[in-house]
Amino acid sequence: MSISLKLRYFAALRDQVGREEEILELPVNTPEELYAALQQRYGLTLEPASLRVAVNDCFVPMDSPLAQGDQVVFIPPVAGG
Amino acid sequence: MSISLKLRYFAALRDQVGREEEILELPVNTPEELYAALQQRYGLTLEPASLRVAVNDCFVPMDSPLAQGDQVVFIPPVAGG
Amino acid sequence: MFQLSDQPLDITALRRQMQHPQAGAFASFEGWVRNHNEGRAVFRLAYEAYAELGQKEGEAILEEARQRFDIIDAACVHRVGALEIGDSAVWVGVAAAHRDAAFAACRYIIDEVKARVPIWKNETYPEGDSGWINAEYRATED
Amino acid sequence: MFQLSDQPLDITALRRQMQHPQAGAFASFEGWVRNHNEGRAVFRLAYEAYAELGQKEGEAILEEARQRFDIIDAACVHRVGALEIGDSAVWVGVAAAHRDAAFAACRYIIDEVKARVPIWKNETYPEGDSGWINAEYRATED
Repeated sequence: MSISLKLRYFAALRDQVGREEEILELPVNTPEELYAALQQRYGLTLEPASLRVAVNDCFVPMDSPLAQGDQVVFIPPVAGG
Repeated sequence: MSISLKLRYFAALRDQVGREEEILELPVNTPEELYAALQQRYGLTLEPASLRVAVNDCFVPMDSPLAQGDQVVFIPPVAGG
Repeated sequence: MFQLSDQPLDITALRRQMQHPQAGAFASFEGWVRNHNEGRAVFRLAYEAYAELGQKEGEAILEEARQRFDIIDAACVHRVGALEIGDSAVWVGVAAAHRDAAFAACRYIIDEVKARVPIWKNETYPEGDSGWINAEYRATED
Repeated sequence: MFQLSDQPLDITALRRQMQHPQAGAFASFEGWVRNHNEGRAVFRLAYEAYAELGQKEGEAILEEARQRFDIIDAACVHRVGALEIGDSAVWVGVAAAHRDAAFAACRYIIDEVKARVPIWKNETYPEGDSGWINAEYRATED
């Protein structure tokens, strides 16, 4: 069953996707499955192991459940400071 | 044999001696002997083991030789910062 | 106080906010934009942040520092947007009664901010190319 | 640059002198005059220095820091004379390419200055008495 998700993209991911955000309907249950779908769709080069994920502005595990309407952000390796 | 020494006093030592500097003729060969003489003269309460000594503005060991005209400063425990 | 700022940091004002009469020690750290990185000259630099999560994560780090160390106050401000060479990219300030806690908390905060706050650095080089600085490089960075 | 100063420290100007385009990390430390020490309220505080030796010893400490740590610049200024609550008694600043060296050198300098530079602190209490602060107390100090 597909759910509607709001995706926001930052840094290298935004460059590769070519947009800052979008709403997608996808048959995925977890961020892990979602990222695999995005990799296929956009040819993303970042390995899933190098990413963290935030759902509704909170860090969550990559295998946590996704719900209809969630906002999902994959976090490339950070480099502040 | 007595030598002439210029003494400068700081902090607790200056308070106990009651002056900032003086020239003394004393029959002493080392800062160690000099401090013992000053302790007797002024009733100084700081233990020699708690002091360092500078001769002519350089730290030296307490048993180094003193020469005619040397400037000697006994350094109470410091407390900067 | 954690803040993401798109304006140059006013270090004098930030420091003044940390002054408390019971504070005897103040440690601070700044990350400055260098004219080179990883052996390449850097022409321009910009930071991008995931602001909502960055704010929460920055506040969490400051709260952790207050729990772990005996400090009086701690703050951190990180720039976002375009920076010039010599600009402060990040400022951390910690006031404490004693210097052990001030140094330890200051170090904790900058380490955690660099590791956890979702901020990304993009460098442009004189040759015209640019890139997102990867955290894999961070072991040798400032 | 090591300096003994009988004027309030201009932290903004001191910091500015440490800015070098190759410096990516800046660590600084300040000792602030507190309103209490060892459980007693402090009314007034003065530092006395053996200036000739203090200058030499301070410069030696900065040179040691430059030898031991991979830093670009280091400086320290210590106040002498009467200070007010909240004044900076001492400032240490270190600029380096990376933060490890900046923190380590900053800590080294303040520790050595406190242990070795011939400066003495005299506190006056609201009760009217005063005393030279003994280094034996320093284990618990800032």
